[in-house]
Amino acid sequence: MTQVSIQTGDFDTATELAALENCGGGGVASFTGVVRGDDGLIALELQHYPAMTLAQVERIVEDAMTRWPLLGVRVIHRFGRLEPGDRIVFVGTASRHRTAALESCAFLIDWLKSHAPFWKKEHFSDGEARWVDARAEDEAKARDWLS
Amino acid sequence: MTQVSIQTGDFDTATELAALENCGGGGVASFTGVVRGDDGLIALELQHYPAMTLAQVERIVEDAMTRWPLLGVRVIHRFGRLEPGDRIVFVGTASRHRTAALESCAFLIDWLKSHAPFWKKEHFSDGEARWVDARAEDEAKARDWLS
Amino acid sequence: MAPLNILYFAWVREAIGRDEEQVERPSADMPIADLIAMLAARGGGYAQALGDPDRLRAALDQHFVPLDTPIGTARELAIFPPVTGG
Amino acid sequence: MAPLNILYFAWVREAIGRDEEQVERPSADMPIADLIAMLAARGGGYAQALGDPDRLRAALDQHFVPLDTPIGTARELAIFPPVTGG
Repeated sequence: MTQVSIQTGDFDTATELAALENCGGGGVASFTGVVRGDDGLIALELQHYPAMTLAQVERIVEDAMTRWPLLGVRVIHRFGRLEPGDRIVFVGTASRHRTAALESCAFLIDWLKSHAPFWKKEHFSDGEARWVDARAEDEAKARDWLS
Repeated sequence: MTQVSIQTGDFDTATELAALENCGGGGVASFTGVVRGDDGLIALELQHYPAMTLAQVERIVEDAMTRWPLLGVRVIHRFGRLEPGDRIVFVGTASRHRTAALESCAFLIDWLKSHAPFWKKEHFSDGEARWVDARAEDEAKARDWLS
Repeated sequence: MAPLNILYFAWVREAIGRDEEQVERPSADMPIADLIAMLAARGGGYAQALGDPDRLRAALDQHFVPLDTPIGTARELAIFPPVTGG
Repeated sequence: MAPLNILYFAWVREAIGRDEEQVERPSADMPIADLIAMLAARGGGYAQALGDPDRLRAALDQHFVPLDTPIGTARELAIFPPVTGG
């Protein structure tokens, strides 16, 4: 069972975890990302390239399935306007082996957080807003992944 | 926020994750262990040393808190009789940094699954029952941890 | 032949003031960078968004490609800043 | 001085048929292994559970210790197979 959703709405981690627990494996690992309200941030605006995002995320999920013996993978990524405390991303993996579940979860969230085709704009309480710059090292890694 | 429970009853992962999401960090990692019904297993009986288990788990949680910048740690371990599909263990960690959350979660579940003072008896559908033997490599690691 | 559809994202979109447009198809051997230079020459938001190609990345038909890649027969060209992840 | 409380776990508990008992306190310098040998000498389930010390581990007052550790003034001795984790 693999499922990828790129959506504006929130999600229910309990529902997602329950589905993964029912995959018959011994372990379910998950990572949930939450928007932080650092430095007066009041909102995060996520833009993405719809025709590309889903295909790329599905490709990295397939990649994870070949690297680890997984029974289930669930990826949810939100876009649009999010506020501090809002869930932004969920990755859940199920496997017979805890190491496979944990490592693949880390692999997927790592890719999503640095290489997925999203652009982020930060809005601050003083009215300022700025697009987040890509970090050079992330760009270098992204080239490796996508080449 | 750190909390450790050693209990017979089931737990609600959604409640636990929500509490961790509210720790103010950017990421929550979790691992949920589920009893597998391999080889005709119909029940797993977990015995533990109550005066020791809680103290040791709390010690390893403190250890994790010094190794990683964590905002919250939640550990739940069940004992008694469990059946295939039952949740047996939950580890959740919250941090500003996804790597810290994921690594500490892996560290804690690794310790729990191999070194926590539990003994497991497997009951099979053919009426057989046997105590699970410790693996030699786990014992060697346990000595490192606990010395 | 069909015109080329161009998509813009993030601050490129904001500066240009539109999220997509169609342009007359350039010759197949024209590198993306040359088309970007032609668009930047329109001035205004285009110059602002596309004047410094070092800050830009591109995708042809939903595949990341270097800016010296010829446009070929692609139907869709996307121009954007480096992705910042989710 | 108070008697020594002994706890048994897993198949040690099953073979002996009890989860704890109190014994007269041995001298402080007696190693755990010697007490285990004395208990095994009771025969029956004790011999079965405690006859092969290589299969046993121990804790004094809730701390894992090697079997050659003197019992000292500990209040609680636990005898069990190697832990198998959760």
